[in-house]
Amino acid sequence: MVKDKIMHVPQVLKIKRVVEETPTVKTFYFPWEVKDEDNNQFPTPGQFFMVWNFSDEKPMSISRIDPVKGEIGISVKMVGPFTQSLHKLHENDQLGLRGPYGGGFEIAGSRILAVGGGIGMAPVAAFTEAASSRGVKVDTITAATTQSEILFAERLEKAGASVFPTTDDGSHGFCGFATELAEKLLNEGNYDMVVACGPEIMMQKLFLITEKFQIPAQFSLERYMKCAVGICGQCCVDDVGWRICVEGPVFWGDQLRMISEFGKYRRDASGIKNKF
Amino acid sequence: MVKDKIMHVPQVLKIKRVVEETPTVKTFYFPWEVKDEDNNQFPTPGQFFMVWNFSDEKPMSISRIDPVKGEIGISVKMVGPFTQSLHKLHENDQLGLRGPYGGGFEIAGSRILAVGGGIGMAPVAAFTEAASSRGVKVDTITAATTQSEILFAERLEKAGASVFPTTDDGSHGFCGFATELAEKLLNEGNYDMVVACGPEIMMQKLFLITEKFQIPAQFSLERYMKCAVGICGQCCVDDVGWRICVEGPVFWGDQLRMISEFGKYRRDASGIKNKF
Amino acid sequence: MLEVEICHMKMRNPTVLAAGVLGSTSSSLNWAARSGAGAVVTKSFALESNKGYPNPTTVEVEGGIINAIGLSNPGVEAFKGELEKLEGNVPHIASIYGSTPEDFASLASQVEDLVDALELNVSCPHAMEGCGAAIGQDPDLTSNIVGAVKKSVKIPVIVKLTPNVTDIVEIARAAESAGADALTLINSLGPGMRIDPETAHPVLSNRFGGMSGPAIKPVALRCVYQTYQNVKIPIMGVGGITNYQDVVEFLYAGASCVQIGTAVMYHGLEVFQNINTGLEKFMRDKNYQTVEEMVGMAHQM
Amino acid sequence: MLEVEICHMKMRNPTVLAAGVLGSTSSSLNWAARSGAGAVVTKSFALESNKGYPNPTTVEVEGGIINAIGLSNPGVEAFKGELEKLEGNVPHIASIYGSTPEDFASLASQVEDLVDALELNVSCPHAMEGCGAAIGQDPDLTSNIVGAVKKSVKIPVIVKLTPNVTDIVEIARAAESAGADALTLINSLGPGMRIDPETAHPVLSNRFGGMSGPAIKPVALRCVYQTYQNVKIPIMGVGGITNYQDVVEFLYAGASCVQIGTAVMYHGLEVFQNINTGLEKFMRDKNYQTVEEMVGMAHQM
Repeated sequence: MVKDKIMHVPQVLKIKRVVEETPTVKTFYFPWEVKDEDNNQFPTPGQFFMVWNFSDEKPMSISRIDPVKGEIGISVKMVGPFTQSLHKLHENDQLGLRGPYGGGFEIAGSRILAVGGGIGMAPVAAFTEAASSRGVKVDTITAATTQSEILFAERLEKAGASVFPTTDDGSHGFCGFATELAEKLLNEGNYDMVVACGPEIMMQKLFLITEKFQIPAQFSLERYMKCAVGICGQCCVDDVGWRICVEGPVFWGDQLRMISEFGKYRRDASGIKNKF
Repeated sequence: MVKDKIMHVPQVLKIKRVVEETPTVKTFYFPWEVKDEDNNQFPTPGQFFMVWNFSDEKPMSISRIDPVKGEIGISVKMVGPFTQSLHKLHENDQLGLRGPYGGGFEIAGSRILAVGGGIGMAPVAAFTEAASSRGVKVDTITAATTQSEILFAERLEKAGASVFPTTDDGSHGFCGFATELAEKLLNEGNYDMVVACGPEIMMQKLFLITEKFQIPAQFSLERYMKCAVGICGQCCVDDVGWRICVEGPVFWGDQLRMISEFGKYRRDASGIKNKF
Repeated sequence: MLEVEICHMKMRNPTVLAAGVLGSTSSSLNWAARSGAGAVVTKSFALESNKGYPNPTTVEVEGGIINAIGLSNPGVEAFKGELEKLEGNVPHIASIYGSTPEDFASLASQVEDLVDALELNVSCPHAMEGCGAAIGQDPDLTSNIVGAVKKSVKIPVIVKLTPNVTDIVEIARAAESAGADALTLINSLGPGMRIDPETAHPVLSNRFGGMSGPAIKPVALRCVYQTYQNVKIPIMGVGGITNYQDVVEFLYAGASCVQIGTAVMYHGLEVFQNINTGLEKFMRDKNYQTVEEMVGMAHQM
Repeated sequence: MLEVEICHMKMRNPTVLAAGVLGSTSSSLNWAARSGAGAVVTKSFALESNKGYPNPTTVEVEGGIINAIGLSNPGVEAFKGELEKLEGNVPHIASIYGSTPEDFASLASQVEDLVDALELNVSCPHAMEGCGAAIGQDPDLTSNIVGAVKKSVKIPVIVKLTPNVTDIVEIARAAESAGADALTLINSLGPGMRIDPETAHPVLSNRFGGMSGPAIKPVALRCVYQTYQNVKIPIMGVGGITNYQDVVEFLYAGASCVQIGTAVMYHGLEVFQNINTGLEKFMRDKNYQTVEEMVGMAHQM
């Protein structure tokens, strides 16, 4: 018998450092190395990890991927008990990471509009850096409720992207919703593709805009997850049945058309539908 | 998970053809191919298979190895119920083969004396062919009780070896024991190595002769076997504990010195010692 | 060539999506049917909704996974909405669970018109209090539940048994005597456990979880073989099937068809089509005309 | 650093050669001791000699093997000759089996002076008529046998249990109450079966065989964890251990030491040294001073 490659087990890692991005968002950096003898893969932007805090485990997007430094970053917005417990952690504390899971964003075209709303900026930031480093011109909208919550603006400027902050309250950058700014930029610029992650209502509006502009677009969706390995069925979406953890979390616009629940509802842990 | 390589399972094969070698010995040929996607290995001379006739399973030496034709031959002497049942089989009948197991003879030196007694000629024949094809000069003693039982003489001549038949009753070739002929040849020739397989009494005498001549020698031993994968302990030999199925069946002379039971006794299926 | 019939249900092939694998929505069940499954079993549901255990609920082990999802489901009322949307020309089997014969009977009546058969889950090794394997480890309880369901519905009643008992044949006989139309063997094995060596934490929040995947195939196969010798009703074989050779083994052992679950993790839903193609080729090579001919052949050896 | 003490037996490390793996001769037991095992258990023997089942007796499956050797042994009289030649500065444990309390007691007395402890095999899933798992599946029988042996010898009595029961804790408690000094968990799982797809033949001549190897590790670990919560006597953990991480899992679950068996098929007898080296490095990294500190740690999580 040649030893199995067992991949779907949390790997307990020490937090390398914690960066306070905003009053509600922290990024946790972990060492991540890919050796022949182990089963790690380097993640791609858009993929996620199941993060285990030894009492619960939830999917979290990867916000930073640095194969040179051998590290990855996971950005966590404090929204409930699980993320609160994560926010209490410091350097050298441990967390379990299982993954990376799902398919990432495809990098294509020479000018891309990237749109991130709230903590949806996590995969959008990772994408912006990866695309910029390949010489793609990326304009990134980073949307937040207010100035203090704007994520990753400086980091992405440094990576070579043009960053367009927008706040709901107008305290910084464009005043209004990310979708309004996106429509404005699409009207002005000549983009090959849009990528987006954020509240599903935002993405639904953005989806309609990209349809109007007939521009290819990729969207990263989120659903309640249990197994993350494609069998429990928890994250399957109507009517097509696809699993967010395997076929997703990133879908092209024409795939989204087959996801009838997109923008309408999502299921909770018991499978009961909750409307957005 | 990457699929295990599961190796220790009988592979049921159709008999390609049956060759009647002597009144008591038949060789069964099987197709044997080594493809990347399966787990077969091509055997080397001295290795054995566990042969399953669907009611019992016993170790049998490989007597012919032909990677070009993609076939292997197993020679079976009729000695009891199991081998009787094999002798009743014909072309296209099925048998299960599990293996190959054990380590083979090492090919070394430029002139080799190979000694096979009775059905012990099976691995010696495979060895003779393999060594001859590498340009090694092999003198092979094929010993039997009587002329009609002499094995593989013609085949090995064709392979380029010098064949020295010997019969206990003098009906063909040298008259006397293989060990007597071996001693004679060692006195006359300049050999680099001896390899041997046959009745343990014969091998014990030959071992003493090779000691006297201070010539390196390899011997293939046989013991009752069950698992053949190195765990049941059935084929372990005193006092060193080695497993015939893993560390053996072929041992160098200096290894034999550590096998105190060599030439003295062997254990039956229950583990009871039977003297030779 | 691959058609089989179990409890008068005609299936185009002998591969069934096992309970608890996808199957929590009509969408995923319809997808499995489109992908080539010969029939589909829903995820188990109960009278009331249940969130199941906190994560982690699944972790990989050698040769499979262990899971303790904990029978999460939205309750029968919501689930009927899913059952109404089932499509595809394949039999639909509802997996139900509860803690009393009355629970089971009530569930059965409520969904009888929406599905072709019922599978009683009396064997989940990670069910919460009073459900699950605790029932399937007791022949009397099993018998009472099967009897109650048989009285309340006309559609076929299949009983899924746990291997985690001293003698599975005893439970199988109890189910048969109580009127079961077929058996599904086996539910997940063990349970098993995995501990993180870094922190000493049990990985699953429930600590223990049922094993599934190729590692449990030998046990499943033995359960099918042993049960086939002792009951007359047909058997759905399940446990670690990932390729057509595995299906052949289960048919030979006495299964009339097979269920496939964890293989979806390794190979996606394409596993159904791949297995069916392989099985058809195998049958042609061996000159089998029907799947039925192969059923139980190992018992003649 | 790796030293452990079980039933007052001092072991230089916590890795023990499991019963039935090599161990049918003093030669192979001594070899295992020389290879780094902290203690060795003999292959099980009985009053009379036994050839076991015809071959095939072993076949590989996903994540391990199934075997039905059938407790072959030369009988106690011949085996005493082997025990007399045991060497090495490690505890020697004799594994014995029989069908009655009297068999066990008689065997125990006959070899008491030749070994450091006894392991009662009441759990072999492929034993012939009246021996083996049939005993270990019955708490009363187990209790009677343990009691009889305890009465007849002074050396420690370890009881090896089968996982193939509805509730292993019940049996563990019975063994403890009857005076067992330690438990070994678990014997092989299942049993399991493999069928040749070419011919429909069950591969093992006994058809069913006990599963061992990495595939059974999650179940073994759960049995150890569960039993540790319910008994006070020490536990030897066994089942699928192939590397030091596995050993760590078993220690955390509550095993005081571990037995290693099928890993010898994959890695040879070097497996003992490799595991011990890995374990020592792990303990240094984690600042453990003794193996004992790690025992049962998963229960504090």
